[in-house]
Amino acid sequence: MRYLPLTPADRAEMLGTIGAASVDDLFADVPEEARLSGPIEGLPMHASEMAVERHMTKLAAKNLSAGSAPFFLGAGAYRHHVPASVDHLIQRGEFLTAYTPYQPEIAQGTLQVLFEFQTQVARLLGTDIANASMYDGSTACWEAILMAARVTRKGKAVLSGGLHPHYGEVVRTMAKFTGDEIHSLATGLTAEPDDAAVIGAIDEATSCVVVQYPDVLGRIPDLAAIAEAAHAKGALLVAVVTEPVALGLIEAPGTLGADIVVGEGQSLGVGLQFGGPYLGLLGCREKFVRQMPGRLCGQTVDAEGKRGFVLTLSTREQHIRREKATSNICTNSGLCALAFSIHLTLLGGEGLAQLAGVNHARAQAMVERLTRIPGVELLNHAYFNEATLILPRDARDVVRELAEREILGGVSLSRLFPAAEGLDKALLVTATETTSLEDIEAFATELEALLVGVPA
Amino acid sequence: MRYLPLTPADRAEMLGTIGAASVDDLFADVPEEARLSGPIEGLPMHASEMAVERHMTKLAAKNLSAGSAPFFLGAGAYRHHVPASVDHLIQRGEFLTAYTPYQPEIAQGTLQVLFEFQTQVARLLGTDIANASMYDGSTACWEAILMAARVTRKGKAVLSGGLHPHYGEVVRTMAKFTGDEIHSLATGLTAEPDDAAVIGAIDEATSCVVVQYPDVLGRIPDLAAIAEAAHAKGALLVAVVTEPVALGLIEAPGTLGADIVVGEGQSLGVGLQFGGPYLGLLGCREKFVRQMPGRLCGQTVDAEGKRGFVLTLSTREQHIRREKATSNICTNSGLCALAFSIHLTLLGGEGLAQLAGVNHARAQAMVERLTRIPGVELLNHAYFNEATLILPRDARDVVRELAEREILGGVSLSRLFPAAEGLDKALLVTATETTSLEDIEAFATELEALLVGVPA
Amino acid sequence: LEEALIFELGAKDKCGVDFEAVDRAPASGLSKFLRKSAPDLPGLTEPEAVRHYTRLSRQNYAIDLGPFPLGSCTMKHNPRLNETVARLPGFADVHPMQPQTTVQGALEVIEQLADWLIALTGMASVAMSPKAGAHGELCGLLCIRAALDARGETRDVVLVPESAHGTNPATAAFAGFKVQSIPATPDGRVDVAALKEKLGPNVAGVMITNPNTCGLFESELKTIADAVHAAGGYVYCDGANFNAIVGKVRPGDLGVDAMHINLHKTFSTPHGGGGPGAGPVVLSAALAPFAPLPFVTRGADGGIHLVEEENRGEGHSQAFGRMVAFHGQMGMFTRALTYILSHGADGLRQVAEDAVLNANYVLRTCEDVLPAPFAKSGPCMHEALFSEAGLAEGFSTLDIAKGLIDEGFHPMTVYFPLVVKGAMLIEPTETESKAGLDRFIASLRSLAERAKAGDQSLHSAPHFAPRRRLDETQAARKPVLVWQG
Amino acid sequence: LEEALIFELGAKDKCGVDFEAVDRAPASGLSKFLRKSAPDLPGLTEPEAVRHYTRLSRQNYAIDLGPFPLGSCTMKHNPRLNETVARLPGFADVHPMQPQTTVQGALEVIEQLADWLIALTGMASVAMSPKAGAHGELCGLLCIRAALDARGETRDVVLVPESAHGTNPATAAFAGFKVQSIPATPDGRVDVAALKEKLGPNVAGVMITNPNTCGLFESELKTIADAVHAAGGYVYCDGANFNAIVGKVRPGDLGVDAMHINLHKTFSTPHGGGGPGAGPVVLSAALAPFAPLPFVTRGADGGIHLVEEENRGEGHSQAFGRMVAFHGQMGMFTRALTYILSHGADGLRQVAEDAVLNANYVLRTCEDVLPAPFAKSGPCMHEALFSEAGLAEGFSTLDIAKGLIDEGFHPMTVYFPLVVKGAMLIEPTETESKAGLDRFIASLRSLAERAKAGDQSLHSAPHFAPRRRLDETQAARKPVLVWQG
Repeated sequence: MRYLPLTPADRAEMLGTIGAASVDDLFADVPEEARLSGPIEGLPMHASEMAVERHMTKLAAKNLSAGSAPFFLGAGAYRHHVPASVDHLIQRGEFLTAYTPYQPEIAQGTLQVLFEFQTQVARLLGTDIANASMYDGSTACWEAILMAARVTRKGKAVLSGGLHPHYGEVVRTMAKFTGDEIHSLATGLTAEPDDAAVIGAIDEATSCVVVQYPDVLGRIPDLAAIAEAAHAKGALLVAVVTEPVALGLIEAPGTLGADIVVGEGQSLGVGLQFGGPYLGLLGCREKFVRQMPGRLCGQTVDAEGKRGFVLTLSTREQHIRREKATSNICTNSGLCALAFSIHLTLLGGEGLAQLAGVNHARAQAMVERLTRIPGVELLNHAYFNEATLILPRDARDVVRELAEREILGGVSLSRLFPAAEGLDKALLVTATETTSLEDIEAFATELEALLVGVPA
Repeated sequence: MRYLPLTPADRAEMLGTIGAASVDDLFADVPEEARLSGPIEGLPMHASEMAVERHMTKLAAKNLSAGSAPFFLGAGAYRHHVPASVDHLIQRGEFLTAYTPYQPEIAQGTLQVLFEFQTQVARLLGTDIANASMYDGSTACWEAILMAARVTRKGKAVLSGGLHPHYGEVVRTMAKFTGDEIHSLATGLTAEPDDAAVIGAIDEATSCVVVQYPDVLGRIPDLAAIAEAAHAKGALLVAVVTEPVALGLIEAPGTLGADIVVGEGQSLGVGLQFGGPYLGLLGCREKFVRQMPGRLCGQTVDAEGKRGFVLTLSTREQHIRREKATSNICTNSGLCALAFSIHLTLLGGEGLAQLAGVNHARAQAMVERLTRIPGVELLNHAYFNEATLILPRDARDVVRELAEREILGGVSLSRLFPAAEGLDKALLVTATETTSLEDIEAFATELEALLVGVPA
Repeated sequence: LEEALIFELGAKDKCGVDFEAVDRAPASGLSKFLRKSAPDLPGLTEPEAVRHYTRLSRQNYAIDLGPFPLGSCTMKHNPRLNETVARLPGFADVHPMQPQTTVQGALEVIEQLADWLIALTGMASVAMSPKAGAHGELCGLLCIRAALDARGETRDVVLVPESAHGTNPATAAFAGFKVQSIPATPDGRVDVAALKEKLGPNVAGVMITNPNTCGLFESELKTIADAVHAAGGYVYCDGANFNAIVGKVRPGDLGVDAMHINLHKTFSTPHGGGGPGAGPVVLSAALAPFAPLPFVTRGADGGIHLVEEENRGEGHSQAFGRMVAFHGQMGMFTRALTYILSHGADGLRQVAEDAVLNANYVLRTCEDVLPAPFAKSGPCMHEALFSEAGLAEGFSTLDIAKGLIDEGFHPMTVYFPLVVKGAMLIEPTETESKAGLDRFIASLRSLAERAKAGDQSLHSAPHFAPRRRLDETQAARKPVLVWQG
Repeated sequence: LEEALIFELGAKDKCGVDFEAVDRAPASGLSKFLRKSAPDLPGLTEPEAVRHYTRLSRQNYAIDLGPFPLGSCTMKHNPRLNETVARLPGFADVHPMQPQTTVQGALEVIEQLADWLIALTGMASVAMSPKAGAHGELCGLLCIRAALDARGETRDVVLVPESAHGTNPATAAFAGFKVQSIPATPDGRVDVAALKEKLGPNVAGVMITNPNTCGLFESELKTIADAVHAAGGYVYCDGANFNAIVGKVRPGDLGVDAMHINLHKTFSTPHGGGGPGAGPVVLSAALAPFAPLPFVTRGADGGIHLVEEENRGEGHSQAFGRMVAFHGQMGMFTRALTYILSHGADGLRQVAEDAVLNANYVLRTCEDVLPAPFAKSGPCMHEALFSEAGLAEGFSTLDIAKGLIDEGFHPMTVYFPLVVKGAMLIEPTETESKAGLDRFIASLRSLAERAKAGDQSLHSAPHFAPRRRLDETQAARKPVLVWQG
């Protein structure tokens, strides 16, 4: 086996040193009846690198990859161009195969990256501080609700109907067990987001309102107004950003008054990967620092007075505090955070603004072209890089039929919200800088063929 | 531009420091009439990474890559499976972007690799010593002939008809200008290589005989006999190995009496790459060391007595010796040598023997299957992983027709030797560990269809 | 080894990315949302960025540089083939909500990995979506809650041994349980009698780590499981140490109801400086119906289907909900499956054997210089536990740990498990060579001798790392979490 | 920083590769050739190999770690996109002798790169196959020999300036010419009068580097070229420094007949610790017919065709032969073309401007502490030349160079060109930032001051490198070129 350095001679010598007759002696504490006498039956034996690569390549080839077809999906996972240097750098063994930086003297590389990451995230989200990343946006969203409850000592969260339905499901699932109260607003096909309903749902028992920005239909809520209403009732505004590239063009949630901002960082550096691993972003006001979940990196000095970085405030965490921890989380999304940070460093502020501009321009081109098709209408009043279209037919069917024509034509709202009614004809479509005008034209041509019968 | 760190403000400040009004002032020594006033016309302007990647990906997609079709080419360039760790390691910036190790204190990584490489190559070829690699096998072959002339002070080289015709062309091209005498033997379709003709061509004026092992038709010459005959006339035997994997199974040329062994190292670590960059191997007897061409790495100690490595014997080289150098060569194939060395380290001696065994077994399977087709005959008495078949039709046509059916079915001898006669029906076919039995069956099926009209 | 921060190196208007020109204004609807100026984020051109991160990386220790003898954390070699495979466009560049007909290969990866995990553990089912080990623990406990709910019971206590990972009690609390602690016996295992005493109608279940964090196999796990089941509870097994027994023992044969598997520990996905992890949870037949959405099933048509909210009604109505936005850690699944296929059933068995052999080799070659409290309990599994007892006055586990840094090694796990004072938990893993172990053992023995002899220079170790000991107290007292300019 | 050799770490029967089982004996014909035992080569498993090479790599300095201010050697940033592109299977996994219909994309890469090189240099043609700069020089000189042969002339002298790279005279000799040296003027350029004096019926041509190795533009190159042509000779230009003028000046406009282009210097292909290089040679109309095989042409059918031995008869009979087995350095072509397309005509011009700006910045900020012999000759091009004159007794260029290592930089090019005593030739390249240059300048100035003040510690530099000064004399006196056991 190419990964196992012990030779048969090594094994024999080591058993001799140990004083064991065979390796099975070392498993003596396993009850006889639980010990398998040989390899588990029915499974294949070891295989060469070439054979494994072939097998996996065949499986990969069964997927229609986003880069090989006109592609218009978003809904919480975005296809962006990641510079080649990002993947090159995260594959350096010193990053890829490093441990959690509990021994800071020999982990300053990872630690400085996390400190830079925290600062980048805080500036991007418009918050005072940020943590070193979490599992993904959906779990960060739940953690933010728990955190708001700790801060406000209240237990009711109001979820906007514009929140990604998977995020809502995660929250409701967890709350079912913790007993937190979740007030979920309905999702409706209106040109404007449900700001008014959110504001109307806030009461004195409300710990927080959770509002996605832009929302899952691509609409953009007025965070400042919601923040004001929430704060008036002693509640926090938790803003959720699933597309951080948007923040290159529209104002940061923290700047608009959000108290906690969580997000999905996948857009920068990480890639689609069929949904994971991604990385959760979480930033907040400085005064909440000791209620934050997740890993934090802080600046300090070493014994010679040199600047250095360490994991800090670990008294909030499970390995110190056990059942009293702020969260059971034990990891962050370290390597994804590194990729995010490198990508954002390559962009810089002006670059992010430019990237956002290209995204928006492509989305405009997409919307303009698609709404030229008879019967196709734009729902949104405002949008960044994704928007909701109303089709003359069931959108699920259209998506399926488009896939047969090798067009990955967006996400139907009825797939996102299977229990909701009245969303059948709504299609969420997304464009990014990776969307070419040819892609848009191909999409429009096929969509038109499906909708109005023009031969493709 | 993403690769240019100077900002407009930097440029202005630096021009101020320099005391120049504009950057054009710095080009003042270029005659006015030779200065272009703007970007060269008719060429595109800078492009995003994404756009360039798309362009290049489109070009790449116009090629039928070896991995995407049954593939049977060899003839001096072999498709082997390179472990993923090899490419991962050679992409480390410290290897990829390092300079020639002229400053040994900060280049011990590259230098130790070269020292290990030299030792591996010498052991593989069966020679006392080896250099740190050259451009490729064909140029190494010419350098060996020059070296033999320096050692023997004679100027006539005899080339076996089994030498790769490109190598022969390189030698004849260069000799035309240097005035060395080259006696090239004809290439004929015999089951045995032309050992007898080689031996017969040696005279007192002969500096060396150049014999490929296995030869370009896949036959295996009797190096020991040729060495004996050469040495009897004061000539050297230069053995040429285009497929180093063969040396896992058959005896090393140096062990059989070759005085200089050159080779193409591409098979290990490097990949096909449409012909380059590859790496030339050159090993020889220790007593010839000061007549060697190319870079050499040697062991020494540092000021504290620690073992270390340096480039050495550079008094043979152009940067010291200028017009009196043993060669004008200024580089080696450093990164390819690294890849070769890592791959060989992953294999080890027993692994190389195993790999060679798999190659030979696949070639046997290929030969057995293809010669079951009526009219197809094996030429060779012995072969390693490639062999010459005699077809009932013109082999060039067959190769072309196979390509139309997406089978890369070997190299016709008439493409290799366009000037020779009587080779029209000969086809050189190769199998390696990457050749599956399904590939062989697909090849045989299509070949049979072409040759005897069985429907594919 | 100094490297400035990007905030000191970069500029907002520097950029390492070029864009295609766009000359259209934002759509009118967006105008009131536009930010006044670009975000205040430093940019670097590519040459500067490559240099910054390359230089930073060199301040890290990593598996590619040397061993991490971290008990219970299992830092093993990360095969490079796994990285290559994970980057195939068919895996790396597919969207989680593409039509299912266009992602059959991705679903098949999940199915194949699930099949292997089920076969290797002898369990009925597996929930693939948890994002990390602790998330898997949570998933397992929520399955237990859901099963209890289905039975109409409200048991609210979970029993956790003293020696457990911190995530166990934290997760139990996070899932809404009360935690009660179970002591260890003097030989380093769960006190079965004490455990049985606590069983009762309030006990939802127990969380047991096996092999446990003292490096021992819990020989009586089956007995415990039978007792827990008889009392109406469930058995959660912390699978952090599954690498010690993979291919040799199936937890399902020992009565386990749920166990998470840290893919990076047992199946070599990269640790990445702290994540991302992946924590699939295998489930017994009793808990399988409660597994969260989404999951994959193979239909009668041979196609693989996702079960999500919309089709949970079709026989999956007991699924307890959803834990993550999409399907889990696909990028880790491809790597883990690649690793598993590379080893095969025979190779995985060899993995466990070599991991255990290496640990016993360390135990037996060091127990004369460092007390090994449970060395008499028999062979250890994949990790060897030592204590600081016997070091000179004022010397502790921390000195040995920091001393190892100067010897070129990462420290072992220290001060864990809590049941041993000054614990040093050493796990070599199966990917260390004998020669490498011999070097480590020589260093460890030398440090033990120095600490016994009172060598004061150990107190100031490390001396040869990128940084000397860092002031963690200052960091926590006045946290500086973002760059201050 | 010690790392054992593979011969000390590995074993012949250790292996980091698994094979599919084969159980057939070698074919009978092979039996007499079989070796008695496997080659005596050390093997390592993958974990051991990854660690060995990772650790070794860390003993290297590299562009990814800091600047290489190497005059005439041009170490610039290597974009990572280039590496990604070169590894596309359509480029990396095609065989050089595949049927041409199956490699049209590869041939198109060669054609596109050729078109750019021709456009950027203003020449008639380009020979793509030379494997490195020196090989390109050889190609150019052989074209000249072939052209002279075609004219029936046997001119055997090549004129080479004193300041030339060593490869120039070596190549001329290798191509069968006699070398005559041309002096430099006091302002650092070719002495045109002296050159003209040497012209005559024996002179095949001149080899001139422009910009030259003193970092100056040879303003009279056109004059020289006219004189050489009038005397029946050809002008070879060493293109090592083309990066200083790319997009700004076309050598073809200056009368050059042949010039090699080091793709790594001007077009960023990686240096790789010493290679592989790639040295396409652009040719004037006078030399174009003699370019070696193989090369590509676009046919009337729109397809791209290879011209090789078999079809040279079709209008290419003057091709002088073949220099390499296949088509040249395809892997470098894909990288260079990627770089060129990334920059475009505007970006390449900026490359030259920034390279020259950076060099002049170094020249003008350091000329007060280090003598710059040609600083009065006007602006430098992409490199600045200093001398050791004025250092304290016993201090030399070598001390400054080794001192730079301790400051975290690679030394500059030293003792070259030969026309300046103790030359220090500094080329920052365009991919260094101003902040980075300022740090380098500060270090260089500080070292110059220390060497003037007689700081003895400089003699033993470097102090902070993986090795102290190495004994090169011992290495050469008793060469140890292979491991001795």
